[in-house]
Amino acid sequence: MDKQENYVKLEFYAKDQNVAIARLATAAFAGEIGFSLSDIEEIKVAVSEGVSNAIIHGYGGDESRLVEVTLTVEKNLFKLEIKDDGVGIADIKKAMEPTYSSVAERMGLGFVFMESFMDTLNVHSSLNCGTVLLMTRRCPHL
Amino acid sequence: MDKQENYVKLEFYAKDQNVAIARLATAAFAGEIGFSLSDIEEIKVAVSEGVSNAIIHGYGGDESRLVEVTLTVEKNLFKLEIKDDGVGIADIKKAMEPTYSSVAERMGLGFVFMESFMDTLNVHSSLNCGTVLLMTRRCPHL
Amino acid sequence: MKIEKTEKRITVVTDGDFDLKVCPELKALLAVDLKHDRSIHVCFDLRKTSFIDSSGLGLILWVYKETAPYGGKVSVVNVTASAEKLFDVAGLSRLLNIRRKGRERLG
Amino acid sequence: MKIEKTEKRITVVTDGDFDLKVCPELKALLAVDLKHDRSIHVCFDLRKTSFIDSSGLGLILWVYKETAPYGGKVSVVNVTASAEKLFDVAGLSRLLNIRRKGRERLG
Ligand SMILES: Nc1ncnc2c1ncn2[C@@H]1O[C@H](COP(=O)(O)OP(=O)(O)O)[C@@H](O)[C@H]1O
Ligand SMILES: Nc1ncnc2c1ncn2[C@@H]1O[C@H](COP(=O)(O)OP(=O)(O)O)[C@@H](O)[C@H]1O
Repeated sequence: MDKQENYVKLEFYAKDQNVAIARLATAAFAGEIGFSLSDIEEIKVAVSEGVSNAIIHGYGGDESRLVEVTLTVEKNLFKLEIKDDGVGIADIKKAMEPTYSSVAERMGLGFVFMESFMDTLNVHSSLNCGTVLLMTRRCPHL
Repeated sequence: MDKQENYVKLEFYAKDQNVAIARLATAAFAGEIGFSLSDIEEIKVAVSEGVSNAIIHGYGGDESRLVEVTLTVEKNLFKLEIKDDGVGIADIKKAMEPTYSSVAERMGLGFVFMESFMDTLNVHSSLNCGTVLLMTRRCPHL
Repeated sequence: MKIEKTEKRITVVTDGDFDLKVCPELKALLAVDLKHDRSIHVCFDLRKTSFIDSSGLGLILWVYKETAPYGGKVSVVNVTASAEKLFDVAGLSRLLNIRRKGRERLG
Repeated sequence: MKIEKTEKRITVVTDGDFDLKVCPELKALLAVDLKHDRSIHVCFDLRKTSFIDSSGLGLILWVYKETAPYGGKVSVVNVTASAEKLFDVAGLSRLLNIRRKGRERLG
């Protein structure tokens, strides 16, 4: 196997304290790939937004449900996948609009940050079946 | 769900750089429970020894194989499970003897450290089916 | 986390992660104070904050919305370059008084 | 990781994790040096080491075994309280010269 190729999957309860655990593991994974500290700060924001969304929106606070974060690196591409089996998104296009939020007190900037800080973002979702976010970012040339 | 109750599972390639990722995630998980910094240092050693063993002994360097680390806390008990589907251990009692190692250059102290730093250690293993380590440690009274 | 209050100002020093986990508690604490006086100056000092995301920004914006109509003020000081980028992308740099190195210190 | 050599001593300053990941490379580097002179003093300076486990200890013990019969010496300095416990449990405190705060510094 290629020295850089790697795979780490996390599965955890939809609890707010686990956002930090997902973030730390993702930061360590990205650090191993050779991303710079400022790249890593951005990647931390992306994973944090995605996992927070799964917890708040996907599961609406039901902490017994599971969130999955899959980290892979292959052929110089870092992939970050975040999955929940929650309520899903009815209108993905609307959900991704800047400042749109279904929760009054939130800013509606989660997707904006994910798009700003990763190279690509794909959202797959269907009502009552959950949501999968797939983000990628090119690895630094070492 | 009880505020403290939690569950995080990691699954990753048997690569040496993933020992640090498992360690970081475990340290963060233990920190959330309220373990002190010196407790966390000990827990980091335990997870590090178990995961290193899965990589070196269980899979003998085949990096494409998967190691699983499961962290749970329930009713004031922290549980750390480390699983591989590798070669397994023929004689568990002998393997656990201090300074016994099947690899010349290793110290044979992995099990000693796991036993010293956790409250309990159980080893389940069968030849060619892999090894499961189950360790527990009482949570601090908060 | 540390909250210091004087008659004219509340200074919030968040430490570690300023994310989903800490927001509900901090919001509840601040809500009590803002009930008394919405024309106050709230200063978020991020010197000890290692991470902030849209949950943290959302809380800061909430304080802004609660206070601005009453003549209150919100400032954010000791912001790292990475965090500054978030405020910029969020368009909050125009609304709030954001400073890399804050002269406004706790204590 | 930083290795400094004088005629009588090799000082190894490991940084971050002194675990399974760094051991093979460090061992290969040291093997070259020890081939030249096994009566040397090897000093491991752990001031920048945030973590060590039995893989790291095993490397240190390997250096001891390679040098001791030839009059070499191994010392470990700037050891944290947590790391010291490992050396104690491993029974290495008797074999090696282990110090919490090292007078032996790099440079
Ligand atoms: N995992 C998810 N499950 C269900 N709905 C989601 C999920 N993620 C995002 N959404 C929807 O998309 C909207 C916009 O998300 P986002 O841009 O992150 O803003 P915010 O989290 O501040 O609401 C959310 O308000 C929610 O309605
Ligand atoms: N996951 C595992 N799979 C197979 N064998 C193992 C595993 N873990 C430990 N062993 C066996 O037990 C022995 C003792 O393990 P340990 O005390 O950790 O010492 P060391 O790793 O230094 O050899 C190992 O040398 C190996 O033979």
